[in-house]
Amino acid sequence: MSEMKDMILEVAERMLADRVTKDVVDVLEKGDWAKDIWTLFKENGMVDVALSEEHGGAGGDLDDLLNLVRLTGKYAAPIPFAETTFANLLLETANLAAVDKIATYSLQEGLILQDDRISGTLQNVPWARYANYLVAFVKSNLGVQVALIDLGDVTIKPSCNLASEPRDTVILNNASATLSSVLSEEQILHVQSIETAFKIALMTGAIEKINDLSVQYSKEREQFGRPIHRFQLVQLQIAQLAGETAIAIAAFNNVCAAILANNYLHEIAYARIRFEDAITTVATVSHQLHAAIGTTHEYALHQYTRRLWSWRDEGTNCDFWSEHIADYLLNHDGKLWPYITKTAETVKS
Amino acid sequence: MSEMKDMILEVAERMLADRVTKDVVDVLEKGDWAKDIWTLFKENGMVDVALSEEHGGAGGDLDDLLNLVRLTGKYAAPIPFAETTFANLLLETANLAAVDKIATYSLQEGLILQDDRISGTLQNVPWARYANYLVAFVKSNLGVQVALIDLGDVTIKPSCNLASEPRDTVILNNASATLSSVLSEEQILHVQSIETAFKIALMTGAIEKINDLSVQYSKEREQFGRPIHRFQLVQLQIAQLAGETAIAIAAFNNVCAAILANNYLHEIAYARIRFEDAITTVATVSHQLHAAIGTTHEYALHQYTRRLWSWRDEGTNCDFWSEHIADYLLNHDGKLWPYITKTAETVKS
Amino acid sequence: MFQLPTVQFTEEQEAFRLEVRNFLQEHVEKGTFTPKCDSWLSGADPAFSKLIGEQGWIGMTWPKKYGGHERSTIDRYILTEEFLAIGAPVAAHWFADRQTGPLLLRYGTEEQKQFFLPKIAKGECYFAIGLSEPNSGSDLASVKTRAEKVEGGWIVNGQKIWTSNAHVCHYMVTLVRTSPFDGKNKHAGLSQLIIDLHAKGVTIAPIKFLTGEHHFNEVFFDDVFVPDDMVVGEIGNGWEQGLAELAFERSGPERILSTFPLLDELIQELKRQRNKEGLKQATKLLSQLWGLRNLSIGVAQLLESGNAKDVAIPASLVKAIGTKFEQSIPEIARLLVTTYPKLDAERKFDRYMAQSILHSPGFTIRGGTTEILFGMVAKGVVAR
Amino acid sequence: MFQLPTVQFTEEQEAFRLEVRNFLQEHVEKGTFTPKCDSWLSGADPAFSKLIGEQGWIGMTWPKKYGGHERSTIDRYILTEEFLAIGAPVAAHWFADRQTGPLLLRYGTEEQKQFFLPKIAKGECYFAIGLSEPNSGSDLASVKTRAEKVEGGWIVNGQKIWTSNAHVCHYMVTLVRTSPFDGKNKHAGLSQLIIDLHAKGVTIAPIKFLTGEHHFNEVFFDDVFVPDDMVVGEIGNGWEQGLAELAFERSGPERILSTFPLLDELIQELKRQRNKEGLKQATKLLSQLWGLRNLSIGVAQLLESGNAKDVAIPASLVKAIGTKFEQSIPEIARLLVTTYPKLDAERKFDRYMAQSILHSPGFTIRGGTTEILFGMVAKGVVAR
Repeated sequence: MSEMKDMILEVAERMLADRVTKDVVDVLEKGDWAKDIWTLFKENGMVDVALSEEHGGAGGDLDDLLNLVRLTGKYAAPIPFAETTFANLLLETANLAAVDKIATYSLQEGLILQDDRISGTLQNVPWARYANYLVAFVKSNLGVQVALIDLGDVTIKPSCNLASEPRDTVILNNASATLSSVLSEEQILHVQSIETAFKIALMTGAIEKINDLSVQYSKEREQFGRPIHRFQLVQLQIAQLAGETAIAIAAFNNVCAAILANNYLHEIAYARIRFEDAITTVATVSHQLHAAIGTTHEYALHQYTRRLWSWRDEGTNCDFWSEHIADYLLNHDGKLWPYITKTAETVKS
Repeated sequence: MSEMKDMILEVAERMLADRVTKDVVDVLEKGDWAKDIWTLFKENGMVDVALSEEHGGAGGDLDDLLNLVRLTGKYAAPIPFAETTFANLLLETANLAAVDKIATYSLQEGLILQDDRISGTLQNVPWARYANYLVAFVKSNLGVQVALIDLGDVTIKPSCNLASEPRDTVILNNASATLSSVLSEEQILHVQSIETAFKIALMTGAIEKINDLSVQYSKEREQFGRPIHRFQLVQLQIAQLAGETAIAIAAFNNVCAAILANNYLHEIAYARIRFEDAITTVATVSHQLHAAIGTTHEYALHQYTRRLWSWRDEGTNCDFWSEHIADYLLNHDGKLWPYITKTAETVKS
Repeated sequence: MFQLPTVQFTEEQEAFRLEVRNFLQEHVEKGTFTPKCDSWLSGADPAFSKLIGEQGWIGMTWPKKYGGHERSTIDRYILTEEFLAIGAPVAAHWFADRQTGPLLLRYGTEEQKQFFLPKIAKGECYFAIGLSEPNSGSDLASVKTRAEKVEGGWIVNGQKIWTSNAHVCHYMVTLVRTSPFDGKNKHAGLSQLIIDLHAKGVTIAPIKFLTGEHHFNEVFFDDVFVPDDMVVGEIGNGWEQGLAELAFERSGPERILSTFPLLDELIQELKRQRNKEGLKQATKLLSQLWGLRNLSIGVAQLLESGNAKDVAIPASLVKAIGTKFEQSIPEIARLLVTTYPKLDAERKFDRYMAQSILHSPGFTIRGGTTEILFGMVAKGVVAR
Repeated sequence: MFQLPTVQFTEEQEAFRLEVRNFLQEHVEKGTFTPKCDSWLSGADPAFSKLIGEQGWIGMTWPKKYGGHERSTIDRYILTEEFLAIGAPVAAHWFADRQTGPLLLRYGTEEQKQFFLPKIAKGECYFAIGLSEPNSGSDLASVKTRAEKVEGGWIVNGQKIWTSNAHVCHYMVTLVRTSPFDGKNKHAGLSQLIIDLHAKGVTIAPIKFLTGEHHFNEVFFDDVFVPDDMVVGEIGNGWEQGLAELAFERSGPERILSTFPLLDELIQELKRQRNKEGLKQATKLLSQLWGLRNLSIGVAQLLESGNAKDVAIPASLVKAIGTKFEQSIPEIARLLVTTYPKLDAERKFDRYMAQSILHSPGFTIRGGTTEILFGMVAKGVVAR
């Protein structure tokens, strides 16, 4: 954990808390986004956190960046922050220069490289309509490479996820690109795990916010003459939310610690798998606690539950990691406990 | 539903309620069983219910018998009633004469027929040590036949299930037997479904009893100065138990109705699959409601929860039926709704 | 208390089911409507409701002299199942058919029956249900909307909230306070009035659903005059009448089948993919549906035989367990078939997923929360 | 309130873990003990406890002058994990090590510390915990066992129940009422006494567990004399002292790992069967374990740094969620590997299944029911 962390995070949280009101989040539904908040993040160097200095970085470690991403999740900030910063990390991993404008990424299969030109269609690319660059995996007969593609003259069909976040179709037809050398399998897995860590950060933020909203509501709302938190069944709901929130935050913090210790793959995999239950429980229980009011557009709860419902099916998802772990277990001898405790057998990979 | 049903059931329930006390159920743990109750059932013709007259039957339909089995489940009667009556049905299906003494059965694979002699080992045969006859599937190169085997001079190793009910190992070494002709696949499936209906009957009875015990306890037990049923979290438990009990009883009654209507296979399959959840919920919730007292040997709850935990893994189980239904769905065209409503497509089989 | 009748459908009933099914299928193919999940709440289509009325499928169990068809509860059950299973837009006439008709038949005046029931049965007259108020939530007895007696009628002031489809309805059966609140007997002094939603002083304001859709409303009453002949039943008896009304809405197939179109697509996808392991796991959902349907049909049959007093507990159980089942379908479906849920997706499965996920928070809240229902069940069970 | 420290084990800690693991493995192979599920409650073996004491593995964190070893909380955490993961019979010394030691270190007199702690650390002196009484259940403040002051000590009359392993213990820390019950302040007037379980007037009667096993007891006190020097802490302060004692027992690995031997066998079976689909589904269990372990270790680290006041909520969460996890393992395992659970089965998997199923009802009850814990968590969260 870098020393600047507390300071950066404090500044960022203040900016978000002050500016990202319910109405600001809603602008996505009107086909707009929060350019001013993006500018502020950019001017404060937050978009460059965790980039190496040679790539124009502003210092800070990856866990600082992940904590910033968590905050954008906590406030549902309608800016392409996770996308741009991850795209730059992806460029860096591939030994390409970072970009200074809005970027998005895709790790999907679907782009083919032929004669240094790229063709193919990508579904559900986050923020593509607003992004200047797309950083994507492309496949050639050599293997997987990273391509930096200018989105200037590319066909983009707008669409959105359940939370009204831009998820666009990008159609490439012999597009030119800057290309990296071929990635190793290890590099690909690294990229997939860091992408997952970004999602974990976003989800952790949203879960925290849902928990806050729910506790607050349970104190304000009265039924049968008393605040609802006095009823045992509401207490059960509050406790379930507290449990999932505590587990999510601990999982996120351990992911950050594991990344710093450079032994992160299984920590990320298990955190991501665990978030499936967390999301179902948190979304279901928080809506039940809020009852009717929580189903209205006017109240903010859905801005977070809809994001959780969207994010869980995007990118490198739970199924990918279950599959990865199942393969790992099948191909490694030994009992379970040494593996869980990361002793005797190493789980680095 | 035959007219004699109400009368038989009333008599049987009175006998069981009067005689099968907690201590009587406990005799199994001391290596004994309730011979006197068996004699009573026998003398009252209950063991012969639903057998055809040519086989010495006492009248009554299969649903009468299933309701008797449900009662033996409700009182955890330590007698081989379900086993003997099912063994006789099995003989009848195979066109063999019913037997007049204690019988048990096995539908397991494992017995081989060679030169009219039977060899093989069967695990977990219910009540074998007390039974005079074993009715079992045997395999030859012709197919599956039903064998009636005298257990008089056969090696039996006693063992028991989680509920201390006799589940013995039977070792046959060139044993002689009365053999049926080869069963059709349809006959085998019929036998498996009726066996499952017997289990459903037993489980329904046990669930009813657990529900009764729990409601009663919630009225008697006080905490913090009031009966525990006044607490919302206990009400939640009571309601969960009521829900599973209502669903179990409705499922059982529909199984009986479907058997009488001779269109029972899917009804039995879905009832059995549904009982998996019912058992987990009923056992977990009832123990939680009872707290410490329910974990003691002295209190009767465990006599029923241990039976549910045992029965669910015995005989033609949930996995068999999920597999059967999955195959059915794969091999039949058409949408789901006509299948669920048993219209347009027929689900007879 | 858990013994319900079993039902084997007759040949006539099976034939009726097929008649409805074929009719609906035909209209899907014609493009009359697009199937979707949760269509009984979110699919309000007056043209479709008129079509259904023409078929004689509204007010099916009511006397012929009021425009009804004197069919059995089971026939109506079958009809409702078919609407929900295909995802037909029945929301416009839903509450009038399910609740207002039976209410008026039981408590209404002869004039009310003659005036309203035939119009409802034609699919031309829709009713909203005015129960909840801001801050009342599950505590319905805390109603504050008040009606004051004047010459020839009542003057109503106050506000209702969460009123489904009030913006397409003509009238609202409204629970109002006709005598001052009595802390010792909260249920006294309540009455039911039929309020013309186009009357002077009525304002309807949309409450957008979390998807942005408009199903719910706030309805404000500002000195609205309601003539005496629009009082339902007896003044002061509104609580009891309202409870009777609620019994009709607890155990119907709409508490089990709101996300059935998704379940259907799930099974179709698994069959297309020849995914036997997935089908095996899906049998668990089918077994839950099977079990709930047995229970729900049993309750309907018990109501048919007029044995309404044993119905309360199993009816509440159907709703409490059934709505959780509806809610669980998308959560399990996404584990069995890879999906990217999207409201405008090309693949039906992804579209139904999106509809189901976004609507599911409402299932266990509307018409009495699961918590309230479980409490009622427990109290009922303990009281025996 | 949910921010817990993360822990990366040091090389010394990893080495210690391996030392413990090898020692235990060796003794399994020698036949010193047979691994089983829920061994920390059901496996009382004084010979094994002495062996552990000889290793210096009881009272690990206590001062050396009292026979302790001045190791860290994390070392003790690692040790406990290894005991539970392999299923070692640590029940005899368990409560003395986990609760009595810390209690005496905090509230005991110098004489008490010198007399009891070294014996406990040797694995030769076992303590039972006397809290529950008939009809007290979750309402611990309703304690009725009373102590009356006499010359040089106290005369105790009353009864404790659910006392784990009292029949193998030497002493019991007993919560008694030393002043009459005050309805307005139920928690006042309670005190903790150390009662010699072999003293005159003490009767211990077994309460058979549902399997027939003997873990629990009723303990009766009939005019039992307890000398003044056996009072723990202050007279009248028993409630507060007791609560502090409970904090030590909430978040340990014994709330997560009681059925770990079964989980281990499940994964081994699935690997043997090359069942990848089953392993994929089992990763869900592993992810729950992983998440709970992060939380539990975080709480241990927070206790190590002395920051005990932030511990209550996460500690209760570990117990509430962890014990449900333990309970769920057999229910999920049987869906992935075909089993016939039997206490005397040949296959380990079937045996561990039987042990886990039969013991699991106790997990979410002992040491505070899930319901009570969830209520405490909610009240704590709301109070912030």
